[in-house]
Amino acid sequence: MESLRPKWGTRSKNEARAWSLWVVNYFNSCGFIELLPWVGSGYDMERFGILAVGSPRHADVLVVAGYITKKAAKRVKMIYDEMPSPKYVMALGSCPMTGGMYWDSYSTVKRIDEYVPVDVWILGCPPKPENVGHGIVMAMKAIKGGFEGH
Amino acid sequence: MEENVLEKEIFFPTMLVPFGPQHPASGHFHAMLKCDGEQVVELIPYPGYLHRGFEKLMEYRLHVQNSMLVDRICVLDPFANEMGYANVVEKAVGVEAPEKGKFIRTIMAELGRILSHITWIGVLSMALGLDSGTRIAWGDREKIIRLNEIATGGRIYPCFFVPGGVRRGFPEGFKEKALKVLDYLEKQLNLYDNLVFQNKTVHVRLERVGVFDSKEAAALGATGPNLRACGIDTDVRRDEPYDAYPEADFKAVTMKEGDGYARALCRRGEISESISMVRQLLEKMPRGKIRIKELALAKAPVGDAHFCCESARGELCFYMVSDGTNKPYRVKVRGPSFSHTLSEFPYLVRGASIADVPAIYWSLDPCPSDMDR
Amino acid sequence: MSEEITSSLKSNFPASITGIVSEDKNFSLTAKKEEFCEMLSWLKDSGFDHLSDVTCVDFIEEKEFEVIYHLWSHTRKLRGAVKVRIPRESPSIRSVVDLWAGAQIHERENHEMFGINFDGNPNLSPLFLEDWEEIPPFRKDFNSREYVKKKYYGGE
Amino acid sequence: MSISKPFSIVKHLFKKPMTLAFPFEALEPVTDYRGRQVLDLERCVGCGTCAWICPNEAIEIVEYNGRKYPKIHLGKCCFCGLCAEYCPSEALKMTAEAMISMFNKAEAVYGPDKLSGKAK
Repeated sequence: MESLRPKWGTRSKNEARAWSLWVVNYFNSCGFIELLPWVGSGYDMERFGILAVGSPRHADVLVVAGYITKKAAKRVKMIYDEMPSPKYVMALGSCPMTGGMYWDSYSTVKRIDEYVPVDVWILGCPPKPENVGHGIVMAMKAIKGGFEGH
Repeated sequence: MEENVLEKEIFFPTMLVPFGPQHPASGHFHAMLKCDGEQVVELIPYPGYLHRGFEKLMEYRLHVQNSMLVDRICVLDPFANEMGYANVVEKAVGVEAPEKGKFIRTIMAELGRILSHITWIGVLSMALGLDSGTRIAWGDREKIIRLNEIATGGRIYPCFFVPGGVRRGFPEGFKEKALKVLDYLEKQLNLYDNLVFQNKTVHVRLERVGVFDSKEAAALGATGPNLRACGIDTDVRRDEPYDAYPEADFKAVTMKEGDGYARALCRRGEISESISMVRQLLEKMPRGKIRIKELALAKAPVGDAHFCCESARGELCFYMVSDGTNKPYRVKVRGPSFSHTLSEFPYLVRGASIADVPAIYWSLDPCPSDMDR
Repeated sequence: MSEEITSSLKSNFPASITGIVSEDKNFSLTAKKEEFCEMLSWLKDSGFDHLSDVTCVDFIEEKEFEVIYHLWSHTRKLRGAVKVRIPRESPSIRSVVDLWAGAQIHERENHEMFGINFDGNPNLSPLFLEDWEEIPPFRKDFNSREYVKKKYYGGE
Repeated sequence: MSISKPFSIVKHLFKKPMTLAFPFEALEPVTDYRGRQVLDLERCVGCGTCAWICPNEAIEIVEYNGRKYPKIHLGKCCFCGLCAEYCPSEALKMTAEAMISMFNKAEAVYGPDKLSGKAK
């Protein structure tokens, strides 16, 4: 079976990965609002080869956009487990990192990296689209440099 | 002769189809559709994916900190939430904001309404599979967000209205920039008419879909454009005027049919009305103070206050009970999407076909984060 | 304007009304638990066709819950609030689902957040919270900050 | 419907595109945008008002060079600007800088040295 696999150079493989980051279409509240410019024509994420796909099986990137409640965290974990590797996780906003605005809420998860490993943290409440782009470019550079994800 | 295959009906077992939470057209909302073949028999909603317990969080915070918190209730229309909270605190303390502050608030709230409705055009187009509408609407949205950014210093969450007024005045040249954007939007509205509202695809998919009459709508708790689309002429901005709304000349857009298409046209009409309102208010802008700074940390006397305002989705009420400190004892937020999604939507999809469910859902313009709070 | 409603309410239900606050376009009153349902039904017949909100306040020191019904009349353009006090130990009140169909979801939310029983409501299953084992979170004796410290920050 | 209507899209070929070519061009920054904070070490009196008013408890008062200064956890910050508004000596200010993204979580904590621009 091993011989059937196409033998690409590592460099071109990483290049191809970096230019086709497909995002699973699971967008929740706060961060999603700043992804709208990227989905719409204001910033247009398809220039970077980023596409929102419905099935987690087709996706490379999970965007944890904003706060995650206890109820949603189970679904995030489920979606993350369904994604084929290599997979990358981007966390948008302050809330997935520390709880942010909802640091004393009984219903939200405070540190999402205890459930899914997060690669890129993009701060802001919600982050500016430029900052989201900065994070995307950062991630693409790292993937081109050989970052394997999970 | 061949046997007619269409004579015998297909046997469908009753099945459960999940709608959301990971679904392109559901937002962050989860429901189970009990279906008999193509027909929806019942919809069982499972909300709570965005529940943060705002009403509890606000009991621990000062009034001015709560002003920063409330605009997170609805991401699509933050200005209305801030307006409601600032006004309910002013009502409880018994002091009114200065005239200029009120004007600035009203202008920004109307811009927020346009912003919310244009986002909704994009979402509706996405739900109906009209991709170019989505791209163009969400591109135009940037222009208004840019105005927010110039005026308030925040893009989505302005953190701008506080009890006692607004945090700063309009910067130099804001009026010209705003008028330019409004002219542009007015031009774009013609494009939306051609592309979305008069489009045959949209018309066919929304007409006579999700119909309710005025009695049912009122009993289910419908407000805002959803209610006005079935012929009841109610608008909080006109009936219980607050801030600078008495100064503006506008009419509430009403339709008779009560179907999805009437709701869409209602919102389309509201964009035009809001554009004209912002123009009028920018002309009439008075001079003077914009904020009474002491009110942000003022103590409200023991008692309660109730304030309603019209958000882009409908009636948004704040009910605050105060115990004499500078923190509220209890705040209740009555979001419009709560009853739109959880009591009207299950009623409207009963008997509809599965393919119509996203169209009905987005014709109601729900905001899941407002619903869950 | 609201005078006429409140005065006819007073003559219809003389025994159960206390504390009427009546302003130009809104009024609020406190009703007794026994008769509030008839009063709401009377109000609905006289034009208050929109139940804006059912909410609750936990007055822990007085050992009482206050359930508040916010009403709005599309024809009269009037806003009204009816407040009902119920004891905190056995919180239960009659449901108003048969008057306004939209009340069902409001009552379900209040049942989850305060633990109030609404007799006659067909569905009072949990709405927002999944696997919740503590006392209902909006009650005053539930301290959100202590709960969060215990659960998420390891008791720091 | 006229027969020439579908061809009206041709005019869009000559219009300026709506899309911003992001990494290469950017909108000019708004002067009063609420991005991350900067601290003026000379002016700060270490009173702790910022820590008191912060809705998220993101600010902590720490010892630095023998004096008391705020330390801001940007991962908790909501960029509301209350700390700068209520600062009595105008030592804490908001800047338009919003490009804050990182691979390592620990970089989100901005001590007095990082806030004042003395350390990168």
